[in-house]
Amino acid sequence: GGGSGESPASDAARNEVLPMPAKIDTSNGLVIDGERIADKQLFEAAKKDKVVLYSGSGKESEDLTIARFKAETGIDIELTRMPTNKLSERVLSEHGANQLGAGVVRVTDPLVAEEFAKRGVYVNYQPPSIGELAKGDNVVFNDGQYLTAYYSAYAFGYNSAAVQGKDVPKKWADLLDPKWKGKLGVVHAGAGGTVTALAAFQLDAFGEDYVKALGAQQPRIFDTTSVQLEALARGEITVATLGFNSTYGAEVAGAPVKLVVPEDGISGSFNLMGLTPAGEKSPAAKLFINWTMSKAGQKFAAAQGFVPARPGLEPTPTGEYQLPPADSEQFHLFTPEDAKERSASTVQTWNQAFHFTG
Amino acid sequence: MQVTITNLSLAYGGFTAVKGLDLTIADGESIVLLGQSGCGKTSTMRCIAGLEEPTGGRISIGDTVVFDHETGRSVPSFRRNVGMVFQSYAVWPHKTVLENVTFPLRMKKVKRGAARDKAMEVLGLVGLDHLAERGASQLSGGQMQRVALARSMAMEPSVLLLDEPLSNLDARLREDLRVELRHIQQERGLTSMYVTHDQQEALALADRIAIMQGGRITQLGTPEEVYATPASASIAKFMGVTNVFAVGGASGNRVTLADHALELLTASAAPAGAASVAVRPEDVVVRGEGSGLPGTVEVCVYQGSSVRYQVRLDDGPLLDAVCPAGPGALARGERASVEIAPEAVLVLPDEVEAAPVPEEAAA
Amino acid sequence: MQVTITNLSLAYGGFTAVKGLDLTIADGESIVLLGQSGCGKTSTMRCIAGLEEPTGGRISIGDTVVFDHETGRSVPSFRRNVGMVFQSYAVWPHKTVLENVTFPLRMKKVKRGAARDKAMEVLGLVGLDHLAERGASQLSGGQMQRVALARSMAMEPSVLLLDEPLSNLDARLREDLRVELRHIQQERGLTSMYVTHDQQEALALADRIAIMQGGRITQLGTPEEVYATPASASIAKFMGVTNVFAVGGASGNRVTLADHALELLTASAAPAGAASVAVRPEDVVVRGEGSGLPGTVEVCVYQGSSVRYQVRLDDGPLLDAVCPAGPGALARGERASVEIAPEAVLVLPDEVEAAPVPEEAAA
Amino acid sequence: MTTMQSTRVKARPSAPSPAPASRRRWRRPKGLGSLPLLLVVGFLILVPAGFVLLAAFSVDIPRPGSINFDLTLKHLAVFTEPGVLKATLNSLIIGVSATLLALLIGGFLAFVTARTNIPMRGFVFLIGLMPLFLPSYVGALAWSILGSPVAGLLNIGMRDLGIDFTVNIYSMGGVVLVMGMFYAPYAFLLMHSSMSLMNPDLEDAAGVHGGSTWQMLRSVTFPLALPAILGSALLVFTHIFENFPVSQVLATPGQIDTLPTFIYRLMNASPSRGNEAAVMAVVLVLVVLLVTLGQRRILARRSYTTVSGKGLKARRISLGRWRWPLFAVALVYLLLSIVLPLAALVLTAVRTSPYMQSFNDLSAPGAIDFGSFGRVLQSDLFLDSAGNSVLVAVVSAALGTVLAFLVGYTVYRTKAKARGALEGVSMVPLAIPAIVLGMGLLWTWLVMPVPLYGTLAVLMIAFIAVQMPQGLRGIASSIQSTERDLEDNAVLHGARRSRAVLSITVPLMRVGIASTFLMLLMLSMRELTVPLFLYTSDTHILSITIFDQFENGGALQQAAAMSVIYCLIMFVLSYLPRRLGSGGMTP
Ligand SMILES: Nc1ncnc2c1ncn2[C@@H]1O[C@H](COP(=O)(O)OP(=O)(O)OP(=O)(O)O)[C@@H](O)[C@H]1O
Ligand SMILES: Nc1ncnc2c1ncn2[C@@H]1O[C@H](COP(=O)(O)OP(=O)(O)OP(=O)(O)O)[C@@H](O)[C@H]1O
Ligand SMILES: [Mg+2]
Ligand SMILES: [Mg+2]
Repeated sequence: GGGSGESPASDAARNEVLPMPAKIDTSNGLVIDGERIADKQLFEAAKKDKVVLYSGSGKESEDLTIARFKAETGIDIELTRMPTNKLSERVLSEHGANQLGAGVVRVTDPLVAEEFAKRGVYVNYQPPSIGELAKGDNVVFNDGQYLTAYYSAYAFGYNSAAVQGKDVPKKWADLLDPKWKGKLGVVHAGAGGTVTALAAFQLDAFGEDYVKALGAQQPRIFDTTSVQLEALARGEITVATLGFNSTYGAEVAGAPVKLVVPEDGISGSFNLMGLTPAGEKSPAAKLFINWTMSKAGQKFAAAQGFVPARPGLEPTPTGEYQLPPADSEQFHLFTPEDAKERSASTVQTWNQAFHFTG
Repeated sequence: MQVTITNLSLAYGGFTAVKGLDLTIADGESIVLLGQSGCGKTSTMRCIAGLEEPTGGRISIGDTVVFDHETGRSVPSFRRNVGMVFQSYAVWPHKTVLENVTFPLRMKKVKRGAARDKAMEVLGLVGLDHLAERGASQLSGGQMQRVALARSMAMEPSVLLLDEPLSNLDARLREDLRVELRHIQQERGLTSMYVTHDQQEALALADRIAIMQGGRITQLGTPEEVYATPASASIAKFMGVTNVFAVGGASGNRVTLADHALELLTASAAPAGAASVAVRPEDVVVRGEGSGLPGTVEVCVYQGSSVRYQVRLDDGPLLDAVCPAGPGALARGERASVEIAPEAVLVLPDEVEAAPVPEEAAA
Repeated sequence: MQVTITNLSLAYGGFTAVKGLDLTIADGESIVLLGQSGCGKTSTMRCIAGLEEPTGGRISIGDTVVFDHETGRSVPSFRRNVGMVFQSYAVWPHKTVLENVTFPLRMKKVKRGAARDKAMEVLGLVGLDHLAERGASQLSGGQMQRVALARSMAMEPSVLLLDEPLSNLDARLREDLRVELRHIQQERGLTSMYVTHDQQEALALADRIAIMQGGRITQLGTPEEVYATPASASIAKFMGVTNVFAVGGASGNRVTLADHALELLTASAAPAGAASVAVRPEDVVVRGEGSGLPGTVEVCVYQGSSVRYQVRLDDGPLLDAVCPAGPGALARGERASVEIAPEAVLVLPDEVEAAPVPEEAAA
Repeated sequence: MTTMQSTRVKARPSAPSPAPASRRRWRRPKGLGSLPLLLVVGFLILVPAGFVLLAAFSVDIPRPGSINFDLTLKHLAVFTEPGVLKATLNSLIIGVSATLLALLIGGFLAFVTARTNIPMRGFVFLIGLMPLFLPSYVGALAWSILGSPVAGLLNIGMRDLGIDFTVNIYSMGGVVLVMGMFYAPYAFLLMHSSMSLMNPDLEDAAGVHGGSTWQMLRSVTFPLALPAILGSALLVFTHIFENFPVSQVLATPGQIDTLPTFIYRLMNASPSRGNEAAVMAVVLVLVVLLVTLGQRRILARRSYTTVSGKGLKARRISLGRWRWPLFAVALVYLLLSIVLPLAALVLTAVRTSPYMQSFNDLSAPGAIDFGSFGRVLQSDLFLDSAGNSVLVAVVSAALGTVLAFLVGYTVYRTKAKARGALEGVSMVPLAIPAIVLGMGLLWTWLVMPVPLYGTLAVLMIAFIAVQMPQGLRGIASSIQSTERDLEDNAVLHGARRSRAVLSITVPLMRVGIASTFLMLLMLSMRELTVPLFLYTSDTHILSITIFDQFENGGALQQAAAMSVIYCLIMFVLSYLPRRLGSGGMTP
């Protein structure tokens, strides 16, 4: 199971990332900071249950979330994590064989979520906060068959030991500075939804020339974000386009990396979840969704470096950074429609600009 | 146990090593298999032991049919109770001498202590008891061969196949073991089949000798029979008769050689189709002078108790002769007179197809 | 090339297989090494070939010291140009017959075509040319042995070591090859060392015979010498002299046996310290009646050209005799008269330590 | 074991029989003993492979619940995709050169440990083995830490020393070096067992007949080890050809495209293009089957028996003055494959900041902290998954070895009809990239009406299936080295076939069996891609936990610490099979 006990994650989840909520009231159901997460019946049932979570999200952030959830609600989560594409195969297969054990499945690709919905992996479920959620775009899908838990932000960062002072890039255009030639890192646009989203954002916001110019910087091209992040930490590359949450995790863990929240926009992608048929019978699974979409859950996500999906919350900083809210101009979301219509052409354009075959 | 082999054939891929072989070994009989290198002796034994799948024929041991191509029946080796000393020894290199020899006993569920005693006894027979604890691959060639022999002797099989079991031993040891083997074989009434290239051995061990040629048995008889009346010129040659000549013509008791102007007298009228005459070297008497065929000694080899001559007759052919050593031996280049008794002149076909199958075996 | 071995020792772990062996093989000479199973023959050859690291001594081939324990010098095998036919054949199973035989030629940088021709020629000699393309593991035992022989013959080494190279061949082939080997050896002036357990072979091939016992050479001489005058009773026994008796006492030309009330006449006065008398079976004359020692025939074995008797003398001992076969042979149980000429009675010590080293070799 | 009672299919050729010649009597069909074995192996391997085949030619991915047989050939179009050709070419170049390198390293170490008096043989043996303790993705990462042109530790060190030379591991040469080094142990283990079965007489004969040591090696020693060499070449080549992590870590940053990255991208595309990946897998299967067939052909014509009943005198070749220089060569390999990577990992694990300009940075206060090791050792997750991993690895390696032995025995020692089929089927998993095969296994064990899915048992079964080729090759080469007569002789002396196998063949092949077990054990400990499809939160295993750590990117320190501990566990675990395999042939 997840990191129960006194693991580093639970310490971090309790204090370092975000102070615990001021008030957790379990006298009549579960109420955190005044928001009802579960009524008495659900809460009592959930306490005897545990959440079985399948996730395609980063392992470290899930570990933090699990620890926080346990700290706030006292309920355990059993996590199975693997990259979204493998997870999708796994979930569809298990579901097809009626052996899907997960109560909640979380993925990072809207198309995968759509497929899940189509195949009945997701069932309708409306958390208490559904009214609030419905106010935002792209949060509630199919009347609650699945929800956006939060958004991942994608921007850039630098090695803080190698780059200091006025050298620090602030805007996307700064990446084109000749001094970064050969010292830049990118993950190729075909490697996954988040990077395709980034490419689309760059094309939309700055045009094809920008992408070409970036390609002309002779960046080092990576297959996965993780390998790139390590290269950045070690200073093999000094500046790189990066996922916000995982980089922030590395920074907290002591890596000499710093993030930039450029004023001219950041790229966002989805982190979606839904309740499965097995979850319908699991009070803990329902409670987990309730909690995730509650203010407390959303704030915790924000503190980890995600952009909350629930509209109308006061901004929560991620350490020294402040990400823009989902509905701001600064935040460019690659919608499921975009993904369906533009993925192929975006990747192709990108490949040409970077002289990348594959 | 009687072993009956009927029409046995064995092919390796395209090459037929045994071709329709028939042979019956009576219960308790010791057959010596003689034949040229590569004629199929080992192959035949492997078929009897059940180590090769014959391509045709039938083998029975005692009352049991152990192999029948027709019915597809094939009894696995370990149920045949056939012992075999392999030409290649097949001593297990990872076991000690003693472990090698106790193995068959342990397989028969003999208690550990009893097996050990028995094994030590057999090792004593072959003169290896002092090496019992040595690793089997730390032995000399002859010692290994003796381990292989001891192992099969310890087994007390119903049929024992011995494939040149003494070939790497010195003359004395060989003789001792030969006597020992014969003793055990006769005492236990063991049915056995023995391959050897040593004529002494063949004569000493055989109840009957089977001559094998090209995958078939071509002559079967007592040692004396085979030695005295080989069935064909090629068998005669194989049995060490070096004086074999093609026949040109025959009339009554006289045969003329094909390549030489020489006539020999035979004891009985030459049969029709006779193709060769053969004279054993021992039957050629060489004297310094006399009324025999005149010739000159070309080669003279001292062989301990005997002398081997090659005498070129004035009429052409070169004759081999073995005479008792003694005073009056002839030297190279000396003139000699050669006598051959008519009984010693064998008139034979070149080859025979197969030995006639005796009644009881054919049944 | 002359091979000189001085004080050679070899130990396997704790066991000493060769103990201070001295031997000189003259250039072009053929030495036959005779000795009991396990006495160290193979070990000695392996030392000469450079396959074992001796624990002491010196070996030189021609003018080159190939091994010297003192200086630590050791020339690797492949530079010694010593050919060896392994007792275990050591035919390479993954090569064809032809590839096996061409190997040494290719190592000598003989062109492919020429090597092939030469190899086919040698294969012809051993009668395997028709199997040239066969995989070497698909051969019968005798065929494999011939491949091993052909391989070493093709090499034309300066020294050829043959470790029972013909043991698995039938008598005829063996004789042919023996003649062939002797021919090549003499023609090329090849220095060679030959291990065999076949006395015929030893006599036919040897310029000198070396008797090896317990890791040492105990007698060295021409075949006739060794046969006629074995250096010790144990050598006599090994050479097939079965009639060996312990001596009780001797006076002048008479020796008395220790265990029997029997006195034998000798040709010359018995030397001091004489311990045994030996009489070759061929020197024992058995007659139906006569003035010799009286006795009874206990065993009578027909051996082709001769008959082997065991006669129990009335005075006690059992005598072996080999007599020419012929009319008048005695049957089991018949009375016999046995005669032994005084010259045939050898008076010998039980054992000898080592053969006296001849002058030139010791130098 | 009744499979020995070999088949005979041909009707009797000529011999006239008294019964009417045309009437063929019913015969007990023989060789049926191999049928259960074929069923087991077929079930383990062919069902998952069948799913992959179906995926290659069906319109939709045939996962449980939506299996249908709408077939199409359109997925073949994947071969016309731009970049496939170049990627294939690159993969071929890398595959061939790294295989050669691996064979060279493995062959050299196998030879010196099995056949010579190299100093500290036991230690050199360990050198040959050790890179197995490092999963190739960890090894690749470690090497990227060492050899990246800008921040590589080696380059930093050289800059510190003022040497003007840059190592660039992100290059064809680097990829080949790392692949070759980390796959050398396969070649090493296979060849080592084969060479320890060498009969020195055969080698001696070469020396006597004028072959120098080198010529002897070339024409006797190595050719006799041919089954092992070809077997390991096949294994190593396909592994390298399909290896994704090393390509990902080292080739991609050097802008070198390979086939595995290509397949990975297909699988990772959105929506995932599993059908097309399956097509590539099917093509690979065909190639591997052809190669297996070819290998069988080459080997069938000759014999490689070295252990015979005429004795086996273990003799070691004296290296003379080359003893220490060759030992030094082995040390260099140790340095490059284990010492440097581990040192890099340890350094990464203890360094508070992964960023380093010069080794002098390490002397700064607070630069070093050993706490990460303690944190790893205290975490429940780590302890759970380590326990699971060891259990799964030991069981699947043991069962896998037994199964491989049964298959190897049937294929190489009997005339069972199913021989060819058995061997072919057993080699199939080699060809299917793990990522695709993992899917096939997932589907299989989901639709099986046995409640195994979600247990450790399913991981074991999957490992056994996936590692069948490695097991078979390991066993096959040593079976081919031992003479049949030895076993037959035991049967003649009254042992049942099974008993003869157990008391003669198995002990003779001890080294080979132990190596196979060791190899499977290490592979099971390392296996990542396949369990990724099959593990659940209850059945966490170590390789996945570490992979997660690395995937997190930021947690490099933790990941490195865990990798180092992981290597230690593998090292300890390798002790037993090493014990079994040590020692010579003599009792
Ligand atoms: N590897 C070994 N370890 C220990 N002792 C050995 C080893 N090899 C041989 N011996 C012993 O050394 C002695 C001499 O062996 P060698 O092979 O030289 O005998 P040999 O004279 O050739 O005998 P044979 O005629 O039986 O072949 C034998 O007693 C044998 O047991
Ligand atoms: N595996 C094989 N493949 C093909 N041919 C073989 C095989 N084994 C043996 N032969 C051939 O079969 C024939 C008979 O072989 P076998 O071993 O029975 O001969 P043998 O009579 O025992 O000879 P030897 O006296 O030389 O041992 C030989 O000509 C041999 O070449
Ligand atoms: Mg044979
Ligand atoms: Mg010997």
